[in-house]
Amino acid sequence: MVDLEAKKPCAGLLPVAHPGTELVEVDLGALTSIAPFAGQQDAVSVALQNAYRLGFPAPNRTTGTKDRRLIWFGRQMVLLAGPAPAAALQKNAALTDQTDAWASVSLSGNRAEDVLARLVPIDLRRAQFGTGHTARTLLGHMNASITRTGADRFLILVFRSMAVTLVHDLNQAMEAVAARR
Amino acid sequence: MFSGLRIFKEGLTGNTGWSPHWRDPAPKAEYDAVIIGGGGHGLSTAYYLAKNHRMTNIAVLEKGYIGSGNIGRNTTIIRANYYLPGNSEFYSHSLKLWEGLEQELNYNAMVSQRGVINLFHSDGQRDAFVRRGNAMRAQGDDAELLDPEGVRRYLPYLDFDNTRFPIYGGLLHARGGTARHDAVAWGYARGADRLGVDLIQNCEVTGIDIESGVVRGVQTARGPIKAKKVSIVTAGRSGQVAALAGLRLPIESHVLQAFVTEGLKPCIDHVVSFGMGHFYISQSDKGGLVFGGDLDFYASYAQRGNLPMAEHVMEAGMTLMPMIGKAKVLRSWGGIMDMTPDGSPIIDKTDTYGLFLDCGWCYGGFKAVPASGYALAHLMATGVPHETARGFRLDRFRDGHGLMDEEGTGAQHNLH
Amino acid sequence: MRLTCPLCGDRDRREFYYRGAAVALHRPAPDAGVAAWDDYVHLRDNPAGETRDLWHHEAGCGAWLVVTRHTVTHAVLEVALAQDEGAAG
Amino acid sequence: MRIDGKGLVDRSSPIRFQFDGIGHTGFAGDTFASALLAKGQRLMARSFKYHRPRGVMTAGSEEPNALVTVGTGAAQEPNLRATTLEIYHGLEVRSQNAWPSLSFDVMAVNDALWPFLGAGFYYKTFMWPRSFWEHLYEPLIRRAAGLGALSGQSVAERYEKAFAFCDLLVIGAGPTGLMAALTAGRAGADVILADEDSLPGGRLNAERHAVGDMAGSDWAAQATVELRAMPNVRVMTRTCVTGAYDQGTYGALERGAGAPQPGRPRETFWRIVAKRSVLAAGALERQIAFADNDRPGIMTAGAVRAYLNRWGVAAGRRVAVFGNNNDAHRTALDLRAAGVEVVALIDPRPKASGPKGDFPLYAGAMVEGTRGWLGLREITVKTGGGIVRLAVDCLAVSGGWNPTVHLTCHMNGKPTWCDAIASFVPTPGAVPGLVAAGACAGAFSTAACLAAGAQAARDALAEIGVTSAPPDVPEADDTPYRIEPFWAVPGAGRAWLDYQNDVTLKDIKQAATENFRSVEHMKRYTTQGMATDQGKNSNVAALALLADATGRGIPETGNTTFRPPYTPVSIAAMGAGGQGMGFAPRRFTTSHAASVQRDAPMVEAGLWYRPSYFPAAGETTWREACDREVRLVREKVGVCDVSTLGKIDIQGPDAATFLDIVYTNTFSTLQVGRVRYGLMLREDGHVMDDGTSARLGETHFLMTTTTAAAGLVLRHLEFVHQALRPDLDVRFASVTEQWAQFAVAGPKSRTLLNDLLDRPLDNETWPFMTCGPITLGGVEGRLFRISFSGEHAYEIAVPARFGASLFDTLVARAEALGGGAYGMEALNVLRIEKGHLTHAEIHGATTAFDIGFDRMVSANKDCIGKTMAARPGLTDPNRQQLVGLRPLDRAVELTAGAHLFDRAAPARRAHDQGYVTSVAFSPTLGHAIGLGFLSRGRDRHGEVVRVVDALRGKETLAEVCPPVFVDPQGGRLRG
Repeated sequence: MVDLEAKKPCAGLLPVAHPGTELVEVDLGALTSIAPFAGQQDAVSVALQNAYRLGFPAPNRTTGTKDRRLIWFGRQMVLLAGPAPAAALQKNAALTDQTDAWASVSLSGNRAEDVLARLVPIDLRRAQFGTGHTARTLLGHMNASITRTGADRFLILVFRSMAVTLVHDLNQAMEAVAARR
Repeated sequence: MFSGLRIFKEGLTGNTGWSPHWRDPAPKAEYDAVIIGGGGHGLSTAYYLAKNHRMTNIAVLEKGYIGSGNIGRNTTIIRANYYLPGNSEFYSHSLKLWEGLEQELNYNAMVSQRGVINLFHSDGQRDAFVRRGNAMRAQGDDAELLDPEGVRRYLPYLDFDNTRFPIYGGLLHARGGTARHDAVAWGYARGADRLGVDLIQNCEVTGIDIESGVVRGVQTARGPIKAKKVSIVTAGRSGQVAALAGLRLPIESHVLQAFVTEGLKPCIDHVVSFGMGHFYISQSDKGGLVFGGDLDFYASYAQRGNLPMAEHVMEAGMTLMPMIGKAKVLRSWGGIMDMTPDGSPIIDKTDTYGLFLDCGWCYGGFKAVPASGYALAHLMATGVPHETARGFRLDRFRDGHGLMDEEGTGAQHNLH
Repeated sequence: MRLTCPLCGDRDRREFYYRGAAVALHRPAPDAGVAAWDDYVHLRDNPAGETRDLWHHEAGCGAWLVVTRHTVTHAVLEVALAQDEGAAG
Repeated sequence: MRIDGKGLVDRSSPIRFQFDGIGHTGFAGDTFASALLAKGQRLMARSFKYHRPRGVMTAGSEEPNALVTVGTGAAQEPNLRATTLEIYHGLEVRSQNAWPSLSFDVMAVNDALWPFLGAGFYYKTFMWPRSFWEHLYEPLIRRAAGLGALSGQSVAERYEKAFAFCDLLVIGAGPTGLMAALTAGRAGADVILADEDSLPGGRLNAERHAVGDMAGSDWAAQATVELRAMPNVRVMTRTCVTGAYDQGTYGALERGAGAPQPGRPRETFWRIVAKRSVLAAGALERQIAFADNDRPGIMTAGAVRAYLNRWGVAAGRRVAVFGNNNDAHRTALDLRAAGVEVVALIDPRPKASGPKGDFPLYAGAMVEGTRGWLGLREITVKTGGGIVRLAVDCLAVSGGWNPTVHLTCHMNGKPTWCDAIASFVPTPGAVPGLVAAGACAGAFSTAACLAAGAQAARDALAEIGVTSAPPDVPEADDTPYRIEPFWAVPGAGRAWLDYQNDVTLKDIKQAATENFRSVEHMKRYTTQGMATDQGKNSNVAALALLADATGRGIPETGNTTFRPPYTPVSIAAMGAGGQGMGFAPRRFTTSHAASVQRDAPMVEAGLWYRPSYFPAAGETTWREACDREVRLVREKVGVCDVSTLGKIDIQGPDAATFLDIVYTNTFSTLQVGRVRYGLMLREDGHVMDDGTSARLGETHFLMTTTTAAAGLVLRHLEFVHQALRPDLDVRFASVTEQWAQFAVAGPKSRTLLNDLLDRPLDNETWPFMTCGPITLGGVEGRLFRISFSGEHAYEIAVPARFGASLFDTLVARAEALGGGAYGMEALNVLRIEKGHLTHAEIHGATTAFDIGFDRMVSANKDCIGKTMAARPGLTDPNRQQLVGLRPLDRAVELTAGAHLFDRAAPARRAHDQGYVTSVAFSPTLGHAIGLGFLSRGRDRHGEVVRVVDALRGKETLAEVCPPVFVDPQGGRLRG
């Protein structure tokens, strides 16, 4: 028998804080990508509604709250964050466990937008990218999922193996922004 | 005749004795051969037709001014470091021609054999470069394998300690180097002109006349011109010109950017290329760092580059040799590259009798200028391919024989 | 250059991978013959003007896109999902 | 000379700085140029070719002469413009391109040799003897050329890049730009106002014009305050928009202000995306060509006014003004008003009537020559009444103003010639979404600029659906700009056009004589316009003079193309983030820390890091460790992290059908719980990648790819699905990162696993090429009985959070069984012994036929690449085919990259038969082995070939053999 110990992607790397911004690792619970099969999106939507009272998010949007959230995750795919996937989803969609595939961090603070403006090639200012908006885009040279979860708070996901680069890039930008005033 | 003595004499007499480097003749009604395109390849073709094959009743038809295409929009590198049969012998020949070019043309094109160093960053890359270096040696060209210490001796300014992809070594090609690109065009132009070739500028070809499968001449902005032989030497516009003859080519046009910095005192003495991202650099005699990277990757005729690729090139420079960081980019430009499915060029006849093609140079066209003209002239004059250019067949893609995919990226035009 | 992804919206060129002419959508039958396959894999119209080509929103939603654009001006005229343009189109 | 009471510098903030070791004091708000001019120092630099003494000519970033070096060590920065370099406490500036000193530069001997150094002289000489070019001429030329020097040290300061988005980008914060930004800002639009200067206002700060009821500079300051207070407006000073790119993208360089500070970026390179933009970049003044017009003290008239009005500095004590337009006349008035002696106002226009002042106006006169080597002493003026010599220390020159059209040309637009201003104006529409307004569009009066800025903003906003109120445009000077083209003073001496590159009118004429008549030819032959100012000061005049020399009009002569960047951009800024590790993301496996702890050297594998080998106590070379690791796998059990291989989850009713399309072999027949090796081709018939795919369920597969090709394969699958077969119902998800996966290989692998797994394995339920779920300690994982090493082996996968823990456990258990961890070196040896392939063999130019896998291309179905793989050239029996190689002398090594020749043939290309792809010392066999490609290789097993590695000076004979060296029947992996 063996007792395996779990380790978080950003263990030992976070949190970090600079004037105006703070970066912490977040535990989103289970992550499951849900890709409805052909013609099944409505059925999946109903199943999601029944299981979690969450609507199937439109492109570039997220639904739900901190504990249970659906994040649009790309073409024909959403990411369920929080609960384990309901069995009812199984027949209408490809479900893939992604719980361990992503490093998840939360960047917050009144300079968070400025920090991300150094790394992300889309307009993340609140007027354009409000709470509940999400995007698949780049952060530096990494593919990322970026979601605004609050007035000055972003949820950022990149591949787990890139956690060191994620923290490095964000930390550098946080320092540079802080040094500006 | 150009010489130091002549400069001295002219200097003493008010520099009043200089004359045009080439004439501006009116087009004749008929030539033995017409070359469409007054770039490096077209001009060298004309020169060698006249010089090697005594064909002097020929014309070069240029849409703009002599040397207005990629001969003036490149990073000026010359080298013979190809490894696949077909390429190997051709570029070897070209380098030999470069080595005697200035004396041949009586024009200082500043051929500078300062050495080309290709860096590698893994065991696998080293093995591939050893394969290449051994092919170069088997061809009779020079190649030397450098270990990291060897690289450090030549290029002490590289970041050996904190770079993303550590330097495992390099392949030194000592006879490679650079040349002053415009002067190559002008030297061939002057040389061809002296041999009687008509260089006709501002003369766009608007049609290619073909009767019963035989080429008869061309229609131009300056009127029709009859010709027994016509060559299309218009890299960057090959598809458009070939379409005038009803040809569809295995070519997609892509922009390749290049950059030059402000003048600096000597700091980079070789041509250096990075193996983990396209980046290559040398320093011009004027002091500017001349560097470039990969294609912009989308089909374009716009002769200008996009920002993401420019940034990528600079990032590569910063990880490899961060001492260049405070050099300032003065100018960027984009050349239009004929990209083929295997990354290698085409010098061949077409199904139309008397119509020839010289195209598909991807981004290796500059170094090929002497040998391309030499080989095309041979083909036009004799009807058979020159021994160094037999591999550049147009039909190799269709039948799969003799593909020269040096990068191993396959039949996607922009990946070479 | 910027492309408007039908799913993600207006995005920087750096998020996209470029493949080549949209001719790749129309794969010949295995027995279509040498010429048809040579056309498909190698030969290109390569217009200096309007063209259709294939891009992948690799750093975005993952959709393959058919982009209609101008190769001289770089004007982007239309962006559509390849899934809607493909075999049917 | 500083004038009391004038200028916008802060006299209460003195600032100490040094130039060539000598201390100076300036004020906050000074540039290096203004501070030195205030001290009466005119000499600041040397020219490029003739090393002529030079002073400051302009007051902006277009400065061609006064280039200096700042800082020492890694912070050394060459080629900074004295005119934009803001002084700060402790600033150390050095002159450049002069030796031994700025005032005595031995290379100035070139100036005496000028008759021999004219346009393109170097194309005509230095050709004999041939070898002298690299060894003598070129080194001499290179040393003499260049401007400042790099330090040779890695950049130590921080640079950064950033993105910004807006409705309206206003480029330039002069009267036009400020008015445009105010108009748009007040309308609520999202605005960025960018200006390269530290102080918004443009020429308003350099002139004495009023705007409304206040001084122009005060109005600019007030407008800036208003703009900064608007939440929808960003005012970006010290930010030069350097390039216009497609779809409203602009590059812009922001300089850090003042002394370098830790953590603070020196420069920021912005990528600004704007729905619309207003170019309000103003205009640049041009010189007039006359003999010796380059001496320190000769400046543009606008610069003289700028130094006077903005910095309170008189550029000389006795100043003459020479200009062909009314604008220049103001210079004399401004100087007089400040109490500076104006020696003469010289206007070549015969009917020029100037302002009345206590200085002589010479109409129809021109400056013919000058004297003063290190600084202007005297000018010679040809007047209607004869030659007049005037003692002056400053000459303000204006040949007219050129609109700053550059950005409008960045997308291949050509500007249009405008006779009224004798210059080029932007061609409307040249950059989609950009409108040029104000001086950069040829409207030169302040009133016209203010009105144009407001209108341009309103028009731009209207296009994107933002309505704005008609702006309240303040009143301002509306004096018409009158000019008669005047390019050069006739005469014999050298008249400079491109100051820095030392291009004179003689050079232009010589180029024309030599038939470099095209403007591009002239530029490239003479280097006119190729200096650091890119011809901003001289191109228009040069092409006017070329037109003259070739008997053409200016429009037919055309112009050269302006390309990005508008002002030079440091590589460190545009390449920010790339230095060191930032060039590409680093990917770490879950076992990384454990490997490092075991002293394993970590090597790059694509973006990943993998352990090379795990040195044991007493081992001094990698080979010792590698050999041991190979043996422990062959004899006991080894553990290797294989998580980096790509893993793609494939689900859907049509998943099996889909795999049959992308793989050459058939997967629809694969049983659930079984694994199959698959080969994937590119459509051109060459091998793309290989790997195993496991059928986890009826409609569920897990595909593995090589580490390097993981992204490429997923993209390919998406392409085949979305573009070619959207009718198939199948979905993909990368799960490379979800699973930590370890190879457990060797005769004791099952023993090891059975100690760990919640349910033990046996050979019947877990034969070779099976897969299934397992649990260990309650953790749900997956097990695959597959083998890259050729041994009885498994790959065990657990969710990545348990990876580190599982690796430790596996290695500890393996060590207890006499085995241990193995790294990439051993992995490579093991696979070569088995003839398994990597990208050394599948390098993109090999076919299934070449590697002996042609029977894996199913005859019963189509697949990607099948048709093209059947081309005659790809199935030619003479192709190079995969073989094994064994050195005849078992004691020698083989080297990868060596080429193969017939035993008796010379090692020349014509006889080249192939090459070695992979080599290893096989501890199992006790000698070197290799894989390679050899022409007709499969038919030549048993033959002896010559293996030549000329690069390493090695050569040996080797026997050709099948490419499987160990256990060709595969008994070990099934046992």
